[in-house]
Amino acid sequence: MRIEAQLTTERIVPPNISGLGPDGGIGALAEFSGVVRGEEDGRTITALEYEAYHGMALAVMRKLLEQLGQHHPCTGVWVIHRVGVVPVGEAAIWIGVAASHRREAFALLAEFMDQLKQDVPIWKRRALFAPATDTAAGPTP
Amino acid sequence: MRIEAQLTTERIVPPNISGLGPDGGIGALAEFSGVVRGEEDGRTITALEYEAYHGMALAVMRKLLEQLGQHHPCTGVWVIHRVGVVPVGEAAIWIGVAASHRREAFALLAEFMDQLKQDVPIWKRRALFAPATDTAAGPTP
Amino acid sequence: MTEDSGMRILFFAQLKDATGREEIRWPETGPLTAADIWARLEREWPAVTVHRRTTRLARNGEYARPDEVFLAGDEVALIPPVSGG
Amino acid sequence: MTEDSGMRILFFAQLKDATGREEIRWPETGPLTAADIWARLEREWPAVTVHRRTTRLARNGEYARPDEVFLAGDEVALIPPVSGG
Repeated sequence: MRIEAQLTTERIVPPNISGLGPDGGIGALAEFSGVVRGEEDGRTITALEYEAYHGMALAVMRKLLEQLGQHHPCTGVWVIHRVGVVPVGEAAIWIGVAASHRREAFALLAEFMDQLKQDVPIWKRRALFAPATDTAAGPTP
Repeated sequence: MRIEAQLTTERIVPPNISGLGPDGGIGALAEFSGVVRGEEDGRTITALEYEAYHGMALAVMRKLLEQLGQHHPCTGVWVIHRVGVVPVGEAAIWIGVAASHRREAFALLAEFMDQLKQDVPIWKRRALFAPATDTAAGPTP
Repeated sequence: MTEDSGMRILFFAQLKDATGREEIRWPETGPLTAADIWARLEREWPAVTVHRRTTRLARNGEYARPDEVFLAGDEVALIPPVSGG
Repeated sequence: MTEDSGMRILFFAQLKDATGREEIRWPETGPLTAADIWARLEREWPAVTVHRRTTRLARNGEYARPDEVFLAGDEVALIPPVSGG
């Protein structure tokens, strides 16, 4: 199973994973983007800031994907996790899985996301908030 | 839940589903492409031909998605199924799901694919085969 | 009489092969049960018989209940096992 | 002595806040257990204590076993509960 994992401080541009497997063996392409939502703990936010222990995060992701690939054989998997400030509506993570059959692709994808949130040393460091709306509305007369 | 379903005889071009939800409520985008594999029943093929009962296929897909949305609330789901001749390596179906949380998106996507193969009146009509390879190799001397 | 007075029967996949037709029309038919429909089809195309056990009937774009009654004006479809995706 | 003779300690997230540091170096250290490392850290930054129960140690980029021994030249990281994705 081909495994690619990377961290980036830039906006994630998902690669085109359908261009692989010239032998026609790929029957399923599954992709997932985890997008920053406009609310955190009930407050409106404008962005989340992520922090990573780069080398270990990449190593743990690769090891995790290798282990999952033993149980759910896939052709290839690509993971891009963004770090630094990620504005609301943009992806903090993107994963693409290519496989012969969809069940393996779905299982690998779902289990990876579950375990990512347990073991991969990446943190939501802090939320960024918009200025209070009454400031934006100007001073009261 | 917004639901869009369509059939097409053209190559599928997935829409950009990340442009939705200006309120920042979308936290998960899941996509799946079912791609024609180069083998069917052990024989090498070049394409599959799909046939559909158009009106009913669309109605059953929409109804199915509505039902699944009751159990797995999502923001929107888009389905495009190709009919006619689909070459190996190209998608016969594409699905995109936008949701607040990934579990709902994954569940809706996986269950839709399972039920699609039970109830939606679309058929793999026939496989197209390449010319026999010994012809391509030329006559024996 | 409008063109709705008959019953349209649509054939897909294996049923299309078995009948050599995509669609037929039965003019001026009265109410029919699923058994009535199959009897008429099997009389005309004995090759459909082998598909009867696995083929569902649809009435106006929805799967028919076992006790469904098919009426003049209906679009009836024979749906062999599906294989999309 | 090479620069590998010491031990690098990396702090992330809450541990970075608790210590005000991203990274420190302990020069010329002998073999240390996890308990040794925590004792030294708590002595210098008492604010780390509340994180001890939930924070895992990593040694050279892998989660450390409970009985792991940390050596001169190691990169040790304090990993509070992760929250990626």
